[in-house]
Amino acid sequence: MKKKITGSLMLLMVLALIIPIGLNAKVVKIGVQAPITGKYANEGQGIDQAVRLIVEQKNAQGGLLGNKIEVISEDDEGTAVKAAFAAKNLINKKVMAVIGSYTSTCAAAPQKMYYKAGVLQTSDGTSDALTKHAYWTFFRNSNPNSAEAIFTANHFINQRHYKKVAILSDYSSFAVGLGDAVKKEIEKLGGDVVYYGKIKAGNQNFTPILTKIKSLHPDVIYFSGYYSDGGLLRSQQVQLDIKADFYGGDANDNVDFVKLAGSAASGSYLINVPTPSLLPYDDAKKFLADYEKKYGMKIPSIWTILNVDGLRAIMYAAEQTNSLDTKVIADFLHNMKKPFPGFTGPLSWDKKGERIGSSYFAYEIQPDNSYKVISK
Amino acid sequence: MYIFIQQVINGLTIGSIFALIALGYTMVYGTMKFINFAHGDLVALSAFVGLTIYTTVVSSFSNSIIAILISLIITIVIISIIGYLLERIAYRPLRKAPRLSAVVSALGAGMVFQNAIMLIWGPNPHYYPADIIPNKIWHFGDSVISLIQILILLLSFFIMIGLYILVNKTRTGRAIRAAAINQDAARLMGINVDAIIVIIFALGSTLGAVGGMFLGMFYRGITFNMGWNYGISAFVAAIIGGIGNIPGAMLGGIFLGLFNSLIAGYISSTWADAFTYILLILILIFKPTGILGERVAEKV
Amino acid sequence: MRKSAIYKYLVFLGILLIYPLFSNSSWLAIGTTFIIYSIVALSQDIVLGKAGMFDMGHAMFFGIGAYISAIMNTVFNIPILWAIPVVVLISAIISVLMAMPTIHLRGDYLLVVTIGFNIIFQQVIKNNVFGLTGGPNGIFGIERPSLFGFEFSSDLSVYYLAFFVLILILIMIKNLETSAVGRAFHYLRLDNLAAQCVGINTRFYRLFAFALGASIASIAGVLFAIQYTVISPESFNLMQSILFFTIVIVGGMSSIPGVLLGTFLMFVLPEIFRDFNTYRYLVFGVMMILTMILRPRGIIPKKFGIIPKYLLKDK
Amino acid sequence: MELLKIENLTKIFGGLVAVDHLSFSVKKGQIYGIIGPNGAGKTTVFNCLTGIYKPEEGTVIWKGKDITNYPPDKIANLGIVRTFQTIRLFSDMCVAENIMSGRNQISKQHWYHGLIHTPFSKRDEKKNWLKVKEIMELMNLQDYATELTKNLPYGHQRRVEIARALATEPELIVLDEPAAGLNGHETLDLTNLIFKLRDMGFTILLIEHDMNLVMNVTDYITVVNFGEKICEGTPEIVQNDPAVIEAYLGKEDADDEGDEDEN
Repeated sequence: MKKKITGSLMLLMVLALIIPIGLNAKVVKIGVQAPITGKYANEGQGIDQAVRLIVEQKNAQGGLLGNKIEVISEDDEGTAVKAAFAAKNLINKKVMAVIGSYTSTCAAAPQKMYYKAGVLQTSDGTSDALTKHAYWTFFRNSNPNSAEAIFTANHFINQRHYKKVAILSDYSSFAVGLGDAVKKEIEKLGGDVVYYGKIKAGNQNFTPILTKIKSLHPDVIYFSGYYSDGGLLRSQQVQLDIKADFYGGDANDNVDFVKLAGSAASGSYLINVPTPSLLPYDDAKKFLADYEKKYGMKIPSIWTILNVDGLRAIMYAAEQTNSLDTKVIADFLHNMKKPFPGFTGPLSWDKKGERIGSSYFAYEIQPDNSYKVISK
Repeated sequence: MYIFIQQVINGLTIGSIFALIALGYTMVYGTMKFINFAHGDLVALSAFVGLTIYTTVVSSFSNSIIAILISLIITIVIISIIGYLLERIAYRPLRKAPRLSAVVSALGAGMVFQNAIMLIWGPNPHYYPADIIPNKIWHFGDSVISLIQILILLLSFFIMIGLYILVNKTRTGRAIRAAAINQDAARLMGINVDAIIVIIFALGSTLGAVGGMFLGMFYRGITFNMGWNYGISAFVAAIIGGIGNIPGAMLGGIFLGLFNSLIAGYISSTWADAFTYILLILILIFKPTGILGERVAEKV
Repeated sequence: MRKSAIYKYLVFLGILLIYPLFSNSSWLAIGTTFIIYSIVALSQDIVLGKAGMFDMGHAMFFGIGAYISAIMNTVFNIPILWAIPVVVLISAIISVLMAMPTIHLRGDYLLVVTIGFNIIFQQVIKNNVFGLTGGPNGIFGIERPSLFGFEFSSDLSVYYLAFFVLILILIMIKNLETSAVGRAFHYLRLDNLAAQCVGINTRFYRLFAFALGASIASIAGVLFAIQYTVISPESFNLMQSILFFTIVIVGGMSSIPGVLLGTFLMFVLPEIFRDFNTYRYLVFGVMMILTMILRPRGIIPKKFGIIPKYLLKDK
Repeated sequence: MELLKIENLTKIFGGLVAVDHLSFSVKKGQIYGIIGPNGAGKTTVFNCLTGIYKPEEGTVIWKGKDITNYPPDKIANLGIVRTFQTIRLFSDMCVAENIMSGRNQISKQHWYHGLIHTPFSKRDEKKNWLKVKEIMELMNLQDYATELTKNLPYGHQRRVEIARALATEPELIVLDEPAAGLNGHETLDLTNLIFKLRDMGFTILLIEHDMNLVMNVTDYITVVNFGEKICEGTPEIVQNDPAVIEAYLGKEDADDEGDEDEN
């Protein structure tokens, strides 16, 4: 009996490993590599859904250069190892371009594979490391940490005239990168960073570190991590009666920040490129409405739209060059004379794949939870 | 000084929630001698169930406090039933099996809970409404304490007193203690050990459900994977106190909460975890069965 | 070893040998990682399955191997294969230092201590100590090795490198099983006191098992760094440790086929069912419970009672 | 020649004095018995002697060397090996593997032989297995070589435990109630076995409740009650000692089950 079990399990192993995966296609394939499960699941599922919506709309208009577009999604679970597997799968399925991933780590891990396979990659990852290698396949659709840090420091020191700054980040590569950069820029402008610490994402209890910060009497608390912790930080700051302004970095710009912070959200500040609801463009508004109509929920964040913009720029380039050759598309994107009008503003890239120009805003959250722009 | 007082208040609040959850680990360990790794995820599940019930019933009550009490009771009932089913399905068949099999079964059950939450409520965080407990703050000099913190401290205190009386002063409690020392002997003395185990799972789930809803009310945001963090912390608290030892879990929870606060406040938040676990390891090196110890009888 | 057992191993290794012929590059990567994870699981089995110590922080040693070799390679430009002896030595020393004060703890307390070490390790690498570990980003740009002029630059060559190491480890574990040391592990797991009373220095053997498990896991860590050329902290966190722990229990403690099958079920199976994205881990949890209920000693439990033939001859 | 000498041994559990300044000595080649009613502290003496408990006071001297507070494995290495009142075998393993455990301290293999076999280690393996075979034949266990010990009848398990002790090549064998749980026939076999072991040159120290067995096999007896020695001497002397009779009177009937006292 036992032998049979062992034998059949072995057979299963063999079969499973040899399952052929071959799809030949007359369609253009677009890959989505995103954290569909795991702790960033809502962002990952948002990217997946938004890409599918764009593609559906494009197919309804006759597809890309007459070809039908097919979306292939791979879950990277927010970890580098799974990101590598996901990327291999996408490469094998012969996708032309990959949208994602959401986190810098998962975008960085397979970067070289996409480069070697000549697959275009567009990600919202903001880690400066992503454009270090200047792979021709890579296009960042957001702005890097360094740009945001310069804006933040300038805003703090020259516009708000803060003297003492407390900086918090979590342990993610993105937040540490942004936190480090902001600290550096603030010190460059002569500001005093009285505290720089890290919180553990998802820990929820931040009162110890906030109490510590309270004793240092900073003018402002800046948090470079994600909304899920930022909202709680703000709420516990108010609860502990700490009289300092609260600024969240771009990853705090999520509808859930306000929900978490509750009444404390009012009077806190965020720094980001324009939020979805503030996007001034009509086609962006229409897309947001379409998304809400189709999926019955709001788009999770600006990151979703940035990723969608990456995809739209690639499709635009294919149509302009009348080519599906990734090299041709990349060359076009690197040398655009006239930027492509994206949902999130004009898009164009330098040779390293860095998105040119940045349009950061500082917002104050109003009592009715709307945003008021205080600095552009 | 106010910083210290503030850190103590912070630590006591989170510590009493740790203690409530740690009791669930310790009671199961006491009788069944295995770590119920699914307990943390059960706590997360109760936070979600509690919120759903609250949003359903809140409109029927004028007072949100009554609504939250009603939801708490319903949640306790539901989670206790789930706790019972967990024991019945995933653990009872393994009573005679090697202990590690039950541990793996518990890990599997935790995975089921976590993913079930994600499938039912979605991957996005959910939020307890901000107005459940009035947002009231008292000042002592520069230290502050909020109404919700006072409520958590008081309720946890009374629950733990109640549990202590139940275990030490009642017939059921005596049976629980007897089953913890020796199941076979207890059975011979006419104690229905199966029933005791059901009671223990129901009690542990009840405490976990209270802890889960406290978390929701205090921090508001709840996520499908939150159970893991609290589970590990509470489990560590149970170990520090001496696993299987009920006052030990209470002490361990409070101790861990305070320690976390003071470390993050006075030494380094960046290394808070490392300090916590170094402390844990040191405690175990010098007190190999936790602060209050565990009853271990090795037959020679 | 019985003949039938030898055939089974030959079949298994034969499948692994020709497997790359049938797989595309993503399945080749999964195959390579399967082999690497198998090595880690086998090393976890030495500690948990054979010597019976509840080690739930084994991914730490896997990580130590990966990190030390990556640092040596990227910072000091030392070819990564040269890192192996250093890695083995360092992880053996670290494991012994860790285990000396804690090894006497009873099962569950040791389990918590090892969880604690794993979490401390995570914090150390995430905090980018001495600027070497790269913080949460991890380490990029690890170079693949070359040996006697042969470059292990292709994924296929890395697969066979890992395969070769797996064979060595399997032979070593077979040797362990038929030696005084290996039997001592079993004795102390089954009854520590009885083992001591027949003169077995159980403390020494526990430390040795720990050091051996740590060293092998760290070799797997080097392979991991070679395969991915990028390493980051979450590949070595507590969830990974729990995975390796579960592999051993599900497969069957101290049973080599069990551990290999466990690795397959716990690691490869979820990859096969990728298409079921959101549901697969729910089903997976149910499967874990069911497996334990149906086969509480693991799917392929260890068989004892295999002794040399010359003991049976004149029966 | 005095092989083992115990002086003023005292062990206290909480407030209870389990062993109270007990002294006795065992000569080479003797079969030495320790008897006493339930709860008298006999097993505690053995546990102190074999390093499982640390005594509060007193010394254990082995061949002139103070071995008090040595760990159990060190004591076994020196040639003192014990059996347990509640049999402690490696129950998932077979008879031969159980006996082989005793060869661990004889084996010359080094730690690295666990990784790589050399001609030396292979010879060493073979030598030790053959010795196991020899012991199995001696103990009439060869038919059960590959049987898992948990499947064996109780009497056989006892024999395996003694065989395992023999495999360590000890000088002193300490038997903790070897007849407990055995039927009359098995007890008789045991008696013969004990004599056989003595003839082979082993010294034997045993605790026993079975008076017949004790009186038949032992050369010298120490009687313990409430942790204290109340009498010692040859079986004839002990049997007629009034203190012993008093200690045992009225207790005899309750004494047949093992003593669970200090566990």
